[in-house]
Amino acid sequence: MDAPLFGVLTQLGDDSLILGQRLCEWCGHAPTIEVDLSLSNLALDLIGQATLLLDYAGVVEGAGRDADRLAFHRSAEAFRNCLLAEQPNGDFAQTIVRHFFYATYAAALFEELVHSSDRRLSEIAAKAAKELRYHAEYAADWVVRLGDGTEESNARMRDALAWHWRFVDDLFLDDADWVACAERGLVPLRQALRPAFGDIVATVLGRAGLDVPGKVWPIMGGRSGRHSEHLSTLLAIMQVLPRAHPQAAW
Amino acid sequence: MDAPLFGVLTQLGDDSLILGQRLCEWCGHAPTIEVDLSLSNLALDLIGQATLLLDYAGVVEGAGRDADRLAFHRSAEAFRNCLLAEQPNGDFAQTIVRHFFYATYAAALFEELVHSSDRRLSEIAAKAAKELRYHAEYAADWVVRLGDGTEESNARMRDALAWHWRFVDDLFLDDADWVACAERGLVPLRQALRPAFGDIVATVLGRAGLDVPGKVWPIMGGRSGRHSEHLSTLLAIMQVLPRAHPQAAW
Amino acid sequence: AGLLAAFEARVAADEFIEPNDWMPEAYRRTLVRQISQHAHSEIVGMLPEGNWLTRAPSLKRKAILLAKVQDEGGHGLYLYCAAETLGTSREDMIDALHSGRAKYSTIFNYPTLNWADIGAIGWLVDGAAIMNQVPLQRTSYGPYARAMVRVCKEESFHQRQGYDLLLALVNGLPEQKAMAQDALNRWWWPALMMFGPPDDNSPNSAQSIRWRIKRETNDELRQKFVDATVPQAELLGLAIPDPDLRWNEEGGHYDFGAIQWDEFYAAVRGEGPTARERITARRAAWDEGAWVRDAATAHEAKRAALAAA
Amino acid sequence: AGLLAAFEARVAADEFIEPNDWMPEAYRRTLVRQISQHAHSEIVGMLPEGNWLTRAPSLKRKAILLAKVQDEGGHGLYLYCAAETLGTSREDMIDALHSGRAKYSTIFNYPTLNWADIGAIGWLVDGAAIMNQVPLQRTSYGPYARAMVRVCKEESFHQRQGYDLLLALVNGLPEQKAMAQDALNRWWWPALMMFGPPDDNSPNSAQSIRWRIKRETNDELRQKFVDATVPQAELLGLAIPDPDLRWNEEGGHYDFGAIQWDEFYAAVRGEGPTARERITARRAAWDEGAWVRDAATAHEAKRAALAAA
Repeated sequence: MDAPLFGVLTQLGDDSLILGQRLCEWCGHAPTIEVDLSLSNLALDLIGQATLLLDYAGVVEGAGRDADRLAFHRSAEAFRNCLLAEQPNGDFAQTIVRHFFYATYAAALFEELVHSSDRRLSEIAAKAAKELRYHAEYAADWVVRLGDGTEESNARMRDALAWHWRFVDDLFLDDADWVACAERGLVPLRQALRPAFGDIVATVLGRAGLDVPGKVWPIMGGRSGRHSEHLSTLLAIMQVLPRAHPQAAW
Repeated sequence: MDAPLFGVLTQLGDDSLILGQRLCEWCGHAPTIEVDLSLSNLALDLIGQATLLLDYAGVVEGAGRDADRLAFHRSAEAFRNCLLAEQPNGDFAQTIVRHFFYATYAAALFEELVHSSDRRLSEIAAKAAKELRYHAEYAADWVVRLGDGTEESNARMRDALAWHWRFVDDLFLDDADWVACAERGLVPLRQALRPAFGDIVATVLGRAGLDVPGKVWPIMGGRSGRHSEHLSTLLAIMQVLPRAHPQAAW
Repeated sequence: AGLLAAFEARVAADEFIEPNDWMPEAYRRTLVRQISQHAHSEIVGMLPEGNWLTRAPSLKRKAILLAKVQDEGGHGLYLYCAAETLGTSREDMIDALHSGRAKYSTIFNYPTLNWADIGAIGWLVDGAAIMNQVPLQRTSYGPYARAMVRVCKEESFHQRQGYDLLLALVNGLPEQKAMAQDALNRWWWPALMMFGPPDDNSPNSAQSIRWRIKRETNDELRQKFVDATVPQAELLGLAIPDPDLRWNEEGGHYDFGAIQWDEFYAAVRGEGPTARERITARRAAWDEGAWVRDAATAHEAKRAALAAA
Repeated sequence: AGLLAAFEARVAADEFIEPNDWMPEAYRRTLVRQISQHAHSEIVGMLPEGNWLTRAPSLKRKAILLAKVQDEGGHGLYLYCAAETLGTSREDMIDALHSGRAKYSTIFNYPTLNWADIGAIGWLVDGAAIMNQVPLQRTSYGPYARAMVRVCKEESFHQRQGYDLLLALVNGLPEQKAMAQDALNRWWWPALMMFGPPDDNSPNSAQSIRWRIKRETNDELRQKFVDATVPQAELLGLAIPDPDLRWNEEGGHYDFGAIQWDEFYAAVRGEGPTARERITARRAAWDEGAWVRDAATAHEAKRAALAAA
């Protein structure tokens, strides 16, 4: 098995899966029907990406696991998503800030992955990059709307920024698997994407009348399976049926 | 297997288990430390009762299942608790009304079960009856305090009564298993306990400045495994570890 | 009176009435009530299915269900727009829903208790909805009829997906087949109730039919549904929970047992098993989203002011 | 000055100071800070364990954990009472916690990620707490010392239960043993940090020791804890995550590796991994419970008025 590539693909696939799962929780509960539909759309893109990435991870692993097996039969410490993706939905400001950070990062990443020397990854990336570009714009529009909206919405955005800013270093971590694949030209280093991310964040927050948060003690661990308390309860719900009926096909 | 007795014991045990599990959710989140401790106490009693009752149910079944097996490896439709027990905690008023109805019913029931012709059930009941008498008094005290407290607490109590009143018929249902055991002198008919329940409810609500709710369309089904949507998510959390590791002992 | 006669003649000739055309007040009121009720049903109907979205047991099923629930939200949107052409606002309609003045389909006040319920909703509930809605593609009010064309197309797709979900279950493990049977047991009778009260107790039907707001009676549609669905259940190998169900050779249709109308009227009064959960969830979504809507409005106003300056 | 000398003499003679005795302001302030911080730790400490209460994998373990968390709440209560004897109110202390002015043990800002964490908390966290607290049974302030007697007895019990939980795991399936190792990996270093900064960076220690508010230095206690715990880990068959850990034959103790003090100070600043979750949960419990406390007060007032009438 190409362990570093398997590591990279599960990191990518788990990000999409867990964030997509979080967005599913909004269904029927969003501030307007239009937002409800948009969040479902974002979730649908992410679940689609997760399926492609984890199916490919299963092929690389060569142990007969497909995307469903990887999604529904791993425990929390085997998940390699970033901590940002698993954060609770909170209010709509929290969801938007989480999505803004994630999609801004991921759009840039997948645009680079289009040039991966791995053909299958590059094809997946071509589709995903287009989707994520839209996600980043959608989230940025809401960042501006909520930052610039009312005093209350601005205050909620400041809280949301303070909550999620702590997870940005974890989002951009290049772990050993990632570095090994970067050296083979399969993926760009995440750190290389960070300056452009910083510029976009500064610009959008500037338009929103929000300050870029200052330096904080970063919370790390997602890529190595050290998650927050939020992941295991998310998985308890998500995996309940396949766990109760391990032999079943659906 | 004595199927009716197994049915009765799972009904009793599941009531305790599911209500106890609900109270566990309050831990660390109650309005005062004193209330937090009291709710843990109630939960502890209920989990203890569930253990005794379900262990006995396993013995009656004779298929090698103990209380843990019954608690952690059945799916929602095999649970026979009343719908009341599985209702969400909501605010503290909801929790108190749920507990007031349940404990008032259960204290009277277990006092009768002390005279069961089944020796083991009668011994379990002796311990449980004393505990549940205290539960009923504790809950009634809070009903009065909250009903008589402020306008807000009174309004919340009215909402809580309206929510839970719909489940009282289900609570008192004598299903076929129950009737069969009643005929053998193992249990009293629940319906026989209903008038006294009505009197206590009327007295306590009267002291609380609250009206006894009027007639509503009853929601039924707990005893036959037709639950509300709330049970399956409760079980997804409660059962997560034994389901993920079916062979493990803890 | 001349207006009314002209209106009735157009309707009788199967012409479409358009928003700016003259129409009787009762026609407008009936349509607003019916279209907004239909819109509310789509929106509230997202909740019982959303309840299993986070628990869908495969990524493919999760994506299908997401897309389905999204379609329902979309239907809700066009239907609110169609109702708005009659001079009511979305806010008013939503307020009527939240305060209990407006109704929605009683079917969504039943709980979704296992994964097979998602299949049963697609198969039976969307199936019944299609029976109700296909004739509405030719309903007399143009915007409603056009919305129905799109809705029906998507609902047929949902119905097939629901049936496909159940097929996977009945061909799966015994406990999966049991889920499917359990779901059918619980959804069968509520689905039959979706066609509304029996004709002899449906006071508004006659006028609605004359005005082509309805085109078939409740009992006619219910019979059609039973006749179409029974063979589908047989194909699944599932038993319909009605001991009185049997083929009526002479009539060329299935006879079926008595419907518990008292349960139906309780559900209509808002006393269905999960009615409180549904309306609580909708109100909470609306109330907790108020600051978002306010912020969007405030931002829009600032932008407009800047653009104007 | 005579009062101070008399006070210091009594303390030096290991007599207890009682609430109505004269005491230096700095002594009172230090005690209030320390006792309320200890009380807050008990209350906040309910949260990481409560996180697994709903997921305890057997009924016996659930009951044990319930009883344990309840004991912690009880400790919080006596400690608040002990602090109140020094002239502060529970409301003020809780307000100081919620506003971030008061601290609580940094250990509770680490997440509980698997079931073995519940065992590791009992074994390591309660174990470290006992090391810290046993000497406090002879601390100079009477009410605090007496509270500590009861607390220590219960904590020893919790420590044994935690160890027992881990024993079941290490004797279980491989994935259960892996949970236990993972928990030890994550809790070891934070447990060592529970003894506070190293002595050369612990400015208040000297005076606290003179006043018998503390009786041993941070580093002394930390060393005792390591020496007691390493053999227990060996008995479990778990590896302590410290490559520099080795037995020092001359010193008769274990040498251990360098502690990441920057992480400790970040946690003290409230930047631990789950610090925001903890304080948000406590504030929410308090704020959402306000109407309950108000109602109880209002009812009490009405009752008192009736009784007086």
